[in-house]
Amino acid sequence: MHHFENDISIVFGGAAGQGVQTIAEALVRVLKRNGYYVFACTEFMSRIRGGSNSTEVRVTARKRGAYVSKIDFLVALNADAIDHLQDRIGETTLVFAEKKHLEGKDISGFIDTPIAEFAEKAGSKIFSNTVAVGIVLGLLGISIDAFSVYLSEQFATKGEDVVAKNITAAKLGYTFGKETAAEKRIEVTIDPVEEQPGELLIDGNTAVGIGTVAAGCSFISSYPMSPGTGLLTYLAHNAEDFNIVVDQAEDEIAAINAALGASYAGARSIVTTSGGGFALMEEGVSLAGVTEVPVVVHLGQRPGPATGLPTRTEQADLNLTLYAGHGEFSRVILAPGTFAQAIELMQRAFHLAEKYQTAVFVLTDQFFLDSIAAVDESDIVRLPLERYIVRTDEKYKRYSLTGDGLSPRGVPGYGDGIVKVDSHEHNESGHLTENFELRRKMVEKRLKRLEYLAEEALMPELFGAAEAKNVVVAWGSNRGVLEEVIDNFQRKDLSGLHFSQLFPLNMAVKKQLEGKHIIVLENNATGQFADLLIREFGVPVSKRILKVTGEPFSVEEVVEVLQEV
Amino acid sequence: MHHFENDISIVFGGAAGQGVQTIAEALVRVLKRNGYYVFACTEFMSRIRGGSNSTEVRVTARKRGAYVSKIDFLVALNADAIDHLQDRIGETTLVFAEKKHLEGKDISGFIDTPIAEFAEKAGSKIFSNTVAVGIVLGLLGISIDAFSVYLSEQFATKGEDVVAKNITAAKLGYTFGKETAAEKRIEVTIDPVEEQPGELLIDGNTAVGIGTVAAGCSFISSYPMSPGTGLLTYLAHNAEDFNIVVDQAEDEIAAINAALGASYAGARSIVTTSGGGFALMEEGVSLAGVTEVPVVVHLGQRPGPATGLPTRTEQADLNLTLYAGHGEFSRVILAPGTFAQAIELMQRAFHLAEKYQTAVFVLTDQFFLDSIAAVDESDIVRLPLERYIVRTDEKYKRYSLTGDGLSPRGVPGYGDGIVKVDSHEHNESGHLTENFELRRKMVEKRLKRLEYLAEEALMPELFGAAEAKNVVVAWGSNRGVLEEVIDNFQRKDLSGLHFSQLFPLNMAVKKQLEGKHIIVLENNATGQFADLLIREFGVPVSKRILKVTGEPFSVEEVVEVLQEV
Amino acid sequence: MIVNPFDMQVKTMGWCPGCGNYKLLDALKEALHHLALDRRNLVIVSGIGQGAKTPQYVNAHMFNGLHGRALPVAMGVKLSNRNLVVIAESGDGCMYGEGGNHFLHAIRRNCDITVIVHDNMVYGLTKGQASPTSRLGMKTSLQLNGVLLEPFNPIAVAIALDAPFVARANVGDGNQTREIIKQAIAFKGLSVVDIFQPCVIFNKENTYQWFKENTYYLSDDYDPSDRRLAFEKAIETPKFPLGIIYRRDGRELYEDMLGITHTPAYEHTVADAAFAKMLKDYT
Amino acid sequence: MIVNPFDMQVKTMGWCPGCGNYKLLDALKEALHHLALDRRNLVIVSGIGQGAKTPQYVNAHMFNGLHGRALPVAMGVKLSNRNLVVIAESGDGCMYGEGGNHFLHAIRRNCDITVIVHDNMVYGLTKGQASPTSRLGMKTSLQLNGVLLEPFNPIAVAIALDAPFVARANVGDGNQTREIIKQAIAFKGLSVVDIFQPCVIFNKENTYQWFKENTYYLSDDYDPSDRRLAFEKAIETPKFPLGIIYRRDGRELYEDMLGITHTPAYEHTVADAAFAKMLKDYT
Ligand SMILES: Cc1ncc(C[n+]2csc(CCOP(=O)(O)OP(=O)(O)O)c2C)c(N)n1
Ligand SMILES: Cc1ncc(C[n+]2csc(CCOP(=O)(O)OP(=O)(O)O)c2C)c(N)n1
Ligand code: SF4
Ligand code: SF4
Ligand SMILES: [Mg+2]
Ligand SMILES: [Mg+2]
Repeated sequence: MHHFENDISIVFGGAAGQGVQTIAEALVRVLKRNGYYVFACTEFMSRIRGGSNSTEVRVTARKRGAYVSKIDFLVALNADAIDHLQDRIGETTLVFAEKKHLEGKDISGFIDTPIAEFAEKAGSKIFSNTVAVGIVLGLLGISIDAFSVYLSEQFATKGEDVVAKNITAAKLGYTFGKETAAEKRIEVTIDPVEEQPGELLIDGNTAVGIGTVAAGCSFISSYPMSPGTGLLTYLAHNAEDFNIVVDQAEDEIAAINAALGASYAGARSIVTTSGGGFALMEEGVSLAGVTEVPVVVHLGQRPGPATGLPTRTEQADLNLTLYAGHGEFSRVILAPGTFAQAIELMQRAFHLAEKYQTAVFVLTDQFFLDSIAAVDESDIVRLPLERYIVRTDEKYKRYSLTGDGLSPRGVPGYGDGIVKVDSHEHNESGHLTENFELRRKMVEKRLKRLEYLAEEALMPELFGAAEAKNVVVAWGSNRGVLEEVIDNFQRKDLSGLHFSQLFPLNMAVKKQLEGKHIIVLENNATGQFADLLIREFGVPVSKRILKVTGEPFSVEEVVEVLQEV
Repeated sequence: MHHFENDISIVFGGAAGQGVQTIAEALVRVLKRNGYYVFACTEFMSRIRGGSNSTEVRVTARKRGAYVSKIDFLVALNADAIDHLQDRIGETTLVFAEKKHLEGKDISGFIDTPIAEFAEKAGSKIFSNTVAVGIVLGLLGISIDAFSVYLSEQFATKGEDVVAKNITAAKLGYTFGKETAAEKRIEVTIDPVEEQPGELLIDGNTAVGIGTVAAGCSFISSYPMSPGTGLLTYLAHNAEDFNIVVDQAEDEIAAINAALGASYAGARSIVTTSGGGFALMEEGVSLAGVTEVPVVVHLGQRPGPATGLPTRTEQADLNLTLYAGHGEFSRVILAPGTFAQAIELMQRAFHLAEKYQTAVFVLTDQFFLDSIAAVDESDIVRLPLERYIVRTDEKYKRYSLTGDGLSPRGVPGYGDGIVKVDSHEHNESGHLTENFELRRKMVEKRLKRLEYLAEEALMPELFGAAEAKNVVVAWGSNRGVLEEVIDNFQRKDLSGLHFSQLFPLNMAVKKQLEGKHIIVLENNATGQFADLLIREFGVPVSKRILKVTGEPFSVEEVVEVLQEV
Repeated sequence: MIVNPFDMQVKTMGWCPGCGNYKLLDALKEALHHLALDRRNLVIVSGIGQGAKTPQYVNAHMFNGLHGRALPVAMGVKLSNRNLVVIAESGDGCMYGEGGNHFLHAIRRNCDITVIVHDNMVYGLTKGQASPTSRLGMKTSLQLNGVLLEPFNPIAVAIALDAPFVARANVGDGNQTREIIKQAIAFKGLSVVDIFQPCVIFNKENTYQWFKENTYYLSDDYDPSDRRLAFEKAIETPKFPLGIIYRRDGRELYEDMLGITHTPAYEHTVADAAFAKMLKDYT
Repeated sequence: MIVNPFDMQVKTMGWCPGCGNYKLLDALKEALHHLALDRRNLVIVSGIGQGAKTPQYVNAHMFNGLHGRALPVAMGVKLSNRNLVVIAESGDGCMYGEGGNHFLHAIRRNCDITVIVHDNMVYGLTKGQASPTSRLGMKTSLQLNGVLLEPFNPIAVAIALDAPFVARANVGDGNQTREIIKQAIAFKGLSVVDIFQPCVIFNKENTYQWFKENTYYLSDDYDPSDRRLAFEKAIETPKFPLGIIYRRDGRELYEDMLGITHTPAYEHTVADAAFAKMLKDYT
């Protein structure tokens, strides 16, 4: 008897090219259509074929957005997958794989599953993925109808034959799953979900992309780099519908400079990259600072230094953005924790960039970008597209000293004025100057907006009781694990604070932290956000929960560490 | 009656191309030969001809290394110089200039000085500079002999005629100076100096250069950028004598990568640049981090952001180096305060880089690099050139996990082993890996050396009483002003701490700061070192004395601010 | 007297007396005036260096950016408002040294941008180090034994990349310089104009005189549309040909290939219907 | 069986089955073996990309650096120990895209380095975006309407810069590839070898078959020393010539011009006398 309740973790493992991600995508869509809460996340090697990748699909009674290390059902498409996931195969894990892949391994939960055989029966080995989804649906005891519909949609363009064969494959798997469940007394129960799990099923890349489109972005120039490339590809796919210029740059330096040129000319522009590419953009960031040309940078983090682990996850580029560029100037750093938040924050990023004529960095990471979850359409916030561009007259000066540090921003070709922006220290009209007093004023002008930005800064989201003595702080993609862990504990003395704005920090946060036992959870080696809290608020940080293996935190490991608190 | 005692400030002002720096160099050399303490610093515009530049020469009874805003004698070579320095011309300032340059100005201390006339009398206008030095020597009542000798040496290659004419010019100026002093009752007294003022007269660039040569550096690849270029030029001049490869790179990215290639092959290599160029090197810094290839970076700071003020001074790139490069890895940041220290620290930089297989950043700035002062040969420390390169055998692994985080470093071609370095996360032999556990170990390995580096970290230099309640903290080029200000006050409750190592900090420093009223003095807008102290030690910083005009701190302004403490 | 609307009241200019940049500036401003361009629609983008200061002295829009990075900025401007006339202007170090990669790839894109290079065969602003176009053997403050690197040949490289308009001028001849600039701006596509410009302070070899003696004018019957011939001209020694060395009309513009409309980006809006449709794809 | 000392026991290789990189690796290792090089003196420097993984699979010294930056690293190595044989190897994106500027200036320097480019006309590692050498019109995950940028012509650019050894091979012909690599390594000076290498996953257009059909061998009587002719060959369409397209022996090496000795940098010392003399200049 194998009983699984309310929180099921299904993992598909196989080589690159075997399509474990495709399987997961199909499954989550079908599960969602059946009214379940789903969450999927994926880990893969830096290679195009071969190696060992896996995708986890969680089916839960409550909305979840975190990785768990436990595996209830493992569908292994090759032998390596079993080795690769060995540490996560527990006593209760059921492993579905062809017998030949088990060779030499001793796994109690092994169930001989003739995936390839079914696929070939349906017409070809390439239907293995469809078989796998069918098996899982059978195991879960979920009707296969939604999957059949999905397959019809998906392969509509490939012709009826392909659709039919896929459906055959699905059914073969399904029957096997159902029969196995009955035979091995595998029981899966999930409480009915309170509300609909959300209408849209998207991954992190899509969330960031939707937000960017919604923000009125009309220009991207970027150089491919995992995991930043997703946004570039997303915008390419939507370029025509939304009049977005999508340029593949020759290098990252070109990208950021092109984005600044575009912004200078009136576009809302963005670049997307990862740490190494961003490192190359730092001089450009400094240029944004001195010229006060707005720009948004999406930085999909991955483990460094240098090439590091190109397809893995980490949160070690906070300091990189916080101190990017030589000289001193303003900036904003945002880090969404949910997909709905990503959609909103991308708009906010462009809004703040334009309103405060500054660079805004949005930090995500591989884990976040490659995860899949449902989003309610009603949760998709659309901020009004407020432009802050003025029509210039003949007396126009780009850097007029207005007292509040913000000069009305003109763009070339709109009005009679001349718009001069300058990377040198400059006077009000944008011409280079070496006047000491003007220099001082311009430095102050460029920094002053940080005050407004701090006032407008998003407050962190609280989980649990505000009075709790122990507060676990997390940021960006760790929102899911934070929420779930706090939820699990249900302790009065333990709360969670999730930051989606990292800089500048709202001064009101200080009160939320003072006198507390602060525990900071982040996916890096040194505790960069913890350091920032110390620097900004002078509060001591009691504990840092850190991880640098290239994997996201699992719910279990955080629970274990917090048990001791 | 004009009386000047023990601390004389002589300023030469003129356009670029008029040679105010040459004048100052001649004067300080002659003064030093006469046994005086001298210090000179210079400020100039970002242009090759025209504009307004000035050089200050201080003649003091005690050894000084700071800029003062007061001017005792101003020798103005054009009218602009007087305007440019207007704010620094006080009631007691004597201004030596041709009458025509005074036009429309009301300056009580003006003395009509026919510089050009004397020069032409000697043969040509080009001798104006020589006249100017002569005048000052006359005013100071110092024998002209040393100057004549200097001129004979300097122009030896140009022929006797040129020497003779120069000497004539010098004498005309000298006589004028003497006569004016007598006439206007200008009295200058300087107490005899306690010891010889030092044998070598050098500027900051030379100090950094000497240290680099002494360190056994054999490779530099760099791209010109003020004020970093000086070191590149220095090494070019010494390339042949010391077998140093000097390569002008096509860009800064090439420079740092070439330096890493050289270091990998066994060279002690360096790059020199300024903030904007360094920003471009950050990905390379990260590469140094992951490959554990030693490298030294000299960063001559200037005001940013972006192009900023290319020929001015600032200390705003501490954060840039502290957080340079994506991912997390070790580094060292040094910032010399004196020229002797620069010579020693450059050697230390290479030593630490090699011993701990890390990047070492040396922060200087325009003020420091373009200043001139005397250095005792006995103060020039030569550290033993310890190499840490091992001869490899066939079993050699570049990243062997040794427990202490440091793997013996082999280089290609030395021994039978194969040396593989890799920008990916790698295993012990340097091949790429995605093993999670290995990843964790390698991250730890790369960070562990920070512990040793902190233990070995230089302690700050103390001025005044250790028990003083108020402690003024400064770093790098502000050592001179710190020392002089603390000296001026002679207050029991006020001490100074000068840091020449900024990162990692020696943990023993914490004790020196705890419970104190900490005042941090730095040439930037936000107080970057103050933030670092907070982050590292959790100590509160009471006050930040900051300056961002592009000028160095003057002794007077710091005294004024501290008066209130 | 007719006033040139591109003239500007500048109290002090950053160049040395006698510098070739003055002549280039004059030729440029005249060209702009002759072409009757509206200064409200003209953007000059530059990098850093002496030549790069040019837009500081022109009454038109300016983006004076980073050393080496004029071209990507210029592209960003052009693609966000194609109604603007865009000139990218900088020194030889800026365009061929630090900015070499952008030079290659800007040519591959072929935006309608005019690239003007102040080629003084030296780094002026940083006080006289070798530039990519410095001649072999020239001694400098850094190249004490003379320049060792083979000079970069911008004309040959541009032709190798099939740049559609490649020209060379000498500021010593202001008229030809102006006329070439005019043609370059009028040309639809990326035009490269390398202009010999003496640096009277740091380059004592390549003087006005030297450029005069070491250049010649392409004859009237020279056919710039022949790429092989153009390449021969580009690598010809010892004298450098002046004029339009290579020209290929009709190459499609990047902005056309991208389908960019004439609506400037500052008027960009997000169509609700399209947005709703996009979301629908994920349900 | 004779063992190739450059062979390595590698458990898993990162390339896809059928990838042209395997053939290139084999050709390279054979070439190294034929030349009887001592692997203790061979350094392979690479950037990042699929092609750039090559030195991970060769039993010799390796510096697997950053994307785009193989050439400066290779120069640093060579100038610090000229006894080493240095190969710089990477993909088309790495060498001509991110690293384009170094490609230009490495040629200008002319160190004795062999540059091997895995030219698959696509970005392999990042999953199939266009590379600088991608053909016009090729559709990719990012270039949905096909590649718009004129392909970068590395051969023409190298000849425009007067690179002393410029060759092209096709991995489909392993023998010629090996022989060209051998000649390139034996050549004293910077040699550029652009090697067509099918990416069987992301480039469905430029396949083994396509490369076979769209290339031809230069005839035996072809004279690679004629730069003008070489340029013609470089821009020839529709078929790409294979072989040594341009070769100019005798160009002085950068390391010779710099006067670099054969003492490796790890033996560098600071002569006390010279040091004392240097200080004396400041007294
Ligand atoms: C990233 C960066 N590196 C270096 C510099 C310093 N720099 C300014 S201008 C210049 C070279 C100037 O030469 P060129 O482009 O030929 O212009 P010119 O002054 O000769 O007109 C350099 C190296 C800089 N500003 N930024
Ligand atoms: C600075 C930087 N930008 C981007 C990347 C991501 N990246 C890795 S390989 C690559 C391109 C690969 O193409 P190519 O050089 O042609 O090699 P191939 O994989 O085709 O052999 C890119 C863009 C990176 N690693 N570093
Ligand atoms: S240094 Fe040369 S290029 Fe610069 S302004 Fe002076 S003469 Fe002109
Ligand atoms: S993706 Fe292409 S280039 Fe990369 S290994 Fe696979 S086939 Fe080769
Ligand atoms: Mg120049
Ligand atoms: Mg490729």
